[in-house]
Amino acid sequence: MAKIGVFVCHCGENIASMVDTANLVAEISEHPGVEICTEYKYFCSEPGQETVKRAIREHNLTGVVVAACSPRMHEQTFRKACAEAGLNPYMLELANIREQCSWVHTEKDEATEKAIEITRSLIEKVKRNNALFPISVPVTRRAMVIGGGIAGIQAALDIANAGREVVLVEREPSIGGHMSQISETFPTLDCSQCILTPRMVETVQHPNITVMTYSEVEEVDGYIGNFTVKVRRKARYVRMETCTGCGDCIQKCPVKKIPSEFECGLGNRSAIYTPFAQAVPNVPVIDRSRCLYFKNGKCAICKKTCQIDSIDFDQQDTIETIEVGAIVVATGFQVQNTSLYGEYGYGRYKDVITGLHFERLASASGPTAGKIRRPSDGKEPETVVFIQCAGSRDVSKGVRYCSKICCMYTAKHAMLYSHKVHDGDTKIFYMDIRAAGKGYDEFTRRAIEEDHAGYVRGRVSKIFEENGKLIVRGVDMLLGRPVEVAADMVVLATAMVPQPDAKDFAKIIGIGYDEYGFFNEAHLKLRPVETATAGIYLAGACQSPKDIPDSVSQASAAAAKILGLFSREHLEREPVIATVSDSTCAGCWGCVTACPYNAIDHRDINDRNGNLIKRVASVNPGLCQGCGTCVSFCRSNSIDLAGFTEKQIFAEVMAL
Amino acid sequence: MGIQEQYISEAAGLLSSGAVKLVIGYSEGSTTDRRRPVFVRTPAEAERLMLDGACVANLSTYLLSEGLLSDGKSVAVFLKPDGIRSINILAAEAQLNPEQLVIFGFDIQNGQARPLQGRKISDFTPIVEAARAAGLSPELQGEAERLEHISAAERFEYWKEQFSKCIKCYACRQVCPMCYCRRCIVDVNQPQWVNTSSHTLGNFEWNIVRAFHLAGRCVACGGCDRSCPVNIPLRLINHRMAKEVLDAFDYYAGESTDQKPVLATFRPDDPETFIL
Amino acid sequence: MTRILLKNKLDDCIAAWRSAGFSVLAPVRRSDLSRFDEVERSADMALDLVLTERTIKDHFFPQTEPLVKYRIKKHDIDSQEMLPPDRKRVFFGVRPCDASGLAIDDPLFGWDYRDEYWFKRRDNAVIVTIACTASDDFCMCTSVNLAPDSTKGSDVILRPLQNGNGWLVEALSDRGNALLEPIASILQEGSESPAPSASVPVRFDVEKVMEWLADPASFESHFWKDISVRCIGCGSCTFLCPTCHCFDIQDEGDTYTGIRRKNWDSCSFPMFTMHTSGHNPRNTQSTRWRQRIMHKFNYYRGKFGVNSCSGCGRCTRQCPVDMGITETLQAITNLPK
Amino acid sequence: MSEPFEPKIVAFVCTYCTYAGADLAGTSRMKYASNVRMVRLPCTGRISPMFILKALQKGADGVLVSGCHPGDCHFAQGNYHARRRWTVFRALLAFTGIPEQRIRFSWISAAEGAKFADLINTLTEDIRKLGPFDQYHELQKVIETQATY
Repeated sequence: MAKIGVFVCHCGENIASMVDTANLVAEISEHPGVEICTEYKYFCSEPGQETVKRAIREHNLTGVVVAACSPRMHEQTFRKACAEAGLNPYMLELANIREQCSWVHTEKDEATEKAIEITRSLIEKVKRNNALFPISVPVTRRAMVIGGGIAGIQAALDIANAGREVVLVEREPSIGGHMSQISETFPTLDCSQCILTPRMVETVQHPNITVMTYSEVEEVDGYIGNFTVKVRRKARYVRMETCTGCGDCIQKCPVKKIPSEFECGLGNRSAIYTPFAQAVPNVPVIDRSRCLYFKNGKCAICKKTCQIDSIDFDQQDTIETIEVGAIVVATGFQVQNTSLYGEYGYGRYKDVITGLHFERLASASGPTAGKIRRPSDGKEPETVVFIQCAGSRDVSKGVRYCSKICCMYTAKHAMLYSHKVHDGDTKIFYMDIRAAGKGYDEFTRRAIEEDHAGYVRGRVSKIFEENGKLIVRGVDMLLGRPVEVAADMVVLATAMVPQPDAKDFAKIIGIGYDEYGFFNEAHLKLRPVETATAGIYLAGACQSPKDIPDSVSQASAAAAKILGLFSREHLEREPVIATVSDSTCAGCWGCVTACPYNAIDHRDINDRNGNLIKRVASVNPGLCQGCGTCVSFCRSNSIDLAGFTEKQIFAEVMAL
Repeated sequence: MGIQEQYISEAAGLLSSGAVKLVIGYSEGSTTDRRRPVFVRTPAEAERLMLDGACVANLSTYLLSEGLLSDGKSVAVFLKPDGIRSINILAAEAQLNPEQLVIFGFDIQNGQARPLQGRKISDFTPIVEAARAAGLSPELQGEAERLEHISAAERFEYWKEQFSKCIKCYACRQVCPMCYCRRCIVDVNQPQWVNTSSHTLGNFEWNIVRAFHLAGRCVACGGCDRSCPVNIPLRLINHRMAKEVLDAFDYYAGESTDQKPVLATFRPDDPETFIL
Repeated sequence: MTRILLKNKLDDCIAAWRSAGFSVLAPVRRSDLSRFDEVERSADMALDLVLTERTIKDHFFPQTEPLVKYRIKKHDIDSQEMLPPDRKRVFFGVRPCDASGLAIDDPLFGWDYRDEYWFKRRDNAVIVTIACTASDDFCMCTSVNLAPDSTKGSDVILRPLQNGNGWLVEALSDRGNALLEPIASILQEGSESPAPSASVPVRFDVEKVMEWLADPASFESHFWKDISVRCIGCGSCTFLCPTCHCFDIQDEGDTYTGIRRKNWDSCSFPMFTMHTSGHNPRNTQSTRWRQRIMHKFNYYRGKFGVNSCSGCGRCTRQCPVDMGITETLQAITNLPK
Repeated sequence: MSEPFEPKIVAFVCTYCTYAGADLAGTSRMKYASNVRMVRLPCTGRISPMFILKALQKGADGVLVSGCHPGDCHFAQGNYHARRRWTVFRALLAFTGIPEQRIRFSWISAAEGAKFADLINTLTEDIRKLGPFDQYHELQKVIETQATY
């Protein structure tokens, strides 16, 4: 016989003010199978949990219903309490009478009635719960980090330094990511390359790290502890094993006028190239679409030039299959295409550039060797206008969110400019200055006070060219009047947006993404590093706009999570998985087709002499994620989902 | 030589050569207009076989008789195009190996049985394609549309009246080649999703569930409709399902032996205009 | 002294019975199904049918019947029996085979305890049978020692007049006599002769059948497998049979309340004999068909002295695969000695 | 004046999106009608059409089925499978005369607390206008009634 304990939580006043808990307790006490029903101010508190535990022991309870908050909040808390009192943790249900009742209703009698019905329904469910036991699966203690920017590099190094193997996959020819494009970093004005390059070298030389550049993840199968990843190693046409990185081929390549992606088009590269001088690995790739040899079969100067015969035009893409136990997704961001702001003239006027362009102009290794020269004519600009939120926080044309880094880098740009062009004049159009962070507000103050950055609160409505100047027309909200600035160059603080293929990639790897395409964390506050897919973690700006210190912190956090996972050879998984009834399965394999995880296979049932009696479906407990799609497909009800069985749900509905 | 004589002689030949162990066909029934299924195991018995315009039953149901095909031996069976589609589905759902079948295909035109070329399931691909091209039955569509033009409340009353007649004899299920489950959902009693009592509610549930389970699988052979001893127009409800999967998912049941079940697959751009 | 009911007086007759407190049920064809149902006018009746598709058994032993209503409380259960009401009914135009079916089933529902649900209805019902002047290819009453004008199970028998204008009326029981009282003035005296009964050929030798079935060797005969090979295992023959009476008890309800019901069950269904263990003593269709025949023509008579078949022929008439009792019993008849 | 009809609505939702969206509506203290009872499932893929029939039997005047937007399913594909089932089942119910307005389907993400609250209010109001689903509930009432003969 069921002996159910029901614990009605007041949640302070959160529940008790809208639900008549005394009435609830009285009603529930009369429900068949309820052994004890009590109420308390905070069942999630230590004494509250003690009450639950004592009741379990004293009344030999077979099931527990806590009528309180959402199971998404405290299911784990009370499962643990049950386990500590000797009751299987899965013999627990939470009746959500807070988020879905007391907080959303305004009539006490209605809310009370609803709370009673919710609780009854879950009592009937819990009566049919089964004791479940965690599933143990082996862990491949090797991690994959996808994306070789600063976040990926940090995660890879942390994991590798703790003694675990890491495979770092980067789709560009070199690791380094956006950070390698940046000139100096706020708030310290360290040279970005100077602090990044040693990390890049350390990564590629680390005995525990395998770096796969110019490679892309094509397929991810498996589950936490046991992923199988197919990685396409794109043909470089240069042999990694032998190339010394001398650069002779790059020098001799006749196709030189290709706008460099790394330089944001401000400089050129050749058809055989490394994206930048400090590239790691320092092995060039041939851009097949531009190479004369691939175009018409002639040229091959690089091959003739190479003294160690490292050019291989016959190279093919190869697919490598890699087994890993955990994955860090650190695929980074893109800057928004600002040409959508027609009024700013980006794309029309050469001297309207993005912040990233400015980084290249300011970078000592950039196309101007660090001198601020405007793109149109190479002259030093005397007046530079910076426009913040050129895309961010703009519901109508841009994105709704704040890109977080623009206030800081714009201040930095103004500072760098004033350092390089001493009599230059800056105007910064801004909405707010968001400078929360260690040393950040001090940094912006310094820009204003020491480097005379000219902050103008207001929006720019139009930019047009007049007599070789860019006329920036806007409004100064503080003064309440229109302003017009004749600028030589305009720098747009563009929005950080997800990689254009982020959603496709999310589907490949099986994680969620938000309305913009940033990847979803399992819980924004409490599980910001995990994804909803166990074993896959996030680092850096692929999750949301981040600066370097935030990206690095998250990368280390992801590494810590993975090292925790790798601390044991086996891990325990939630036992919410499907099971097949062998006697009734007709072997139509509809469930096999429907399963999103390929977790269902065929199994032969033989008699004692080994003769085949029948073939039935069989669920791989390691692969099953417990969605239950198979259960609803099965016409004969021959497959069921632990924790959400047909019996449980039937009982829940029939109690409503 | 007419089709009947031709098929009898061929069936006898297959039996005497041992190419098949059994021929499932039609024979004389208890009245002049009835044909009954017959199981022929010897060449001599082949004389009992009949084939004419009255041979309407979809005999593929019998192929799933327990143990019939498990010895790997071949069986010959008389099938109309609907039955051939049934075989495709049964093969796709791993219920039989079509290589074990010799199919005496025929079609009924103007009340006469006409032979279909081929003996192996793969030979009939053009027949199935032609059936698809010909579209769903306009007659059934007309009947279904008449129902769709009345109000939901009137339609409910119509089906309530029809389903109230149901006695849960399960002739519809038993005669259907698609109803091969070892345990029908209605026989699941933990929990009892479908009320087994044949009150109108239980009958409603039963008939809805069966129609749902046949969505994308029914080949409109009409077996359930003909078998129903209380004359419920089951053809209409099954037709409506066939139309739905065709319209919404471009899915025609029984096209090939490797067609995936319509409800175990999806396209990301499946229509969803009704979802809020 | 023969009394006659003229067809054109039928409406008066119905009215008289109704005002005497009877509901009148007669063959009707409604929603594409012929069956017995309440009528108010003769025009509603379908008296020209050889036989309704459904039997009158439905009105005494419904396909699903509430027995007990229960409410689950914390420590006990409230329950309340749901006996049928006392409702006087006339079944008009019953065929002799269906009427016989009721008589065949009476001992079954009363042998160990009196099934109130059956007898309350039986006691309140008057069966007015019309003898058959027509039959079809499936009728087989004569093969089971009944006839198109059998009076078994009837309270009144009506024999159609030769001229087709009405029926000769004969009361067969007290209940029948009582039923004729309210219509005494409607009936006429007359001397018309009845139309000849339908001629129903004898289709099998029931004596030989019973003998063969009683032989223990027959139980394991391969005959059963051969004869039942095309049986698809539906319950249409049992549910359309005027004498099949198997049922199952089911509780239906939600968390709080429910109804215990008596539902028809069929020996054709695999689940009929399924044990909780998973073992099924009748796990093939041939053993189930054997059970059906054995029960009707061997076991039942062993217990109640009568075969459980009234020869209506519905089992064959409506069988999806053209099987039925007739074919099997013919085959037994034709077995070599 | 009679009391306004308060419909009974049963919702079958996935825990990752719609249930979380409902939680968000709660944490945001949005207010909505109290007529809906939720049954939490791991995924819309787990929602079998039988659930809907049982809810109707239990006296629901309306049923809501809701889960993650296409592409957002925690289980990657569960909602796509569900969508096909719903398409077919909905057509079936409509054909048997169960009004489409009573069986509703929606996508509500974990971030759409407001959409959830709005939908519950709209749905409740819509069903209130339709009135009780007497036609179906009559079938259940008949079962609970003593035989008439």
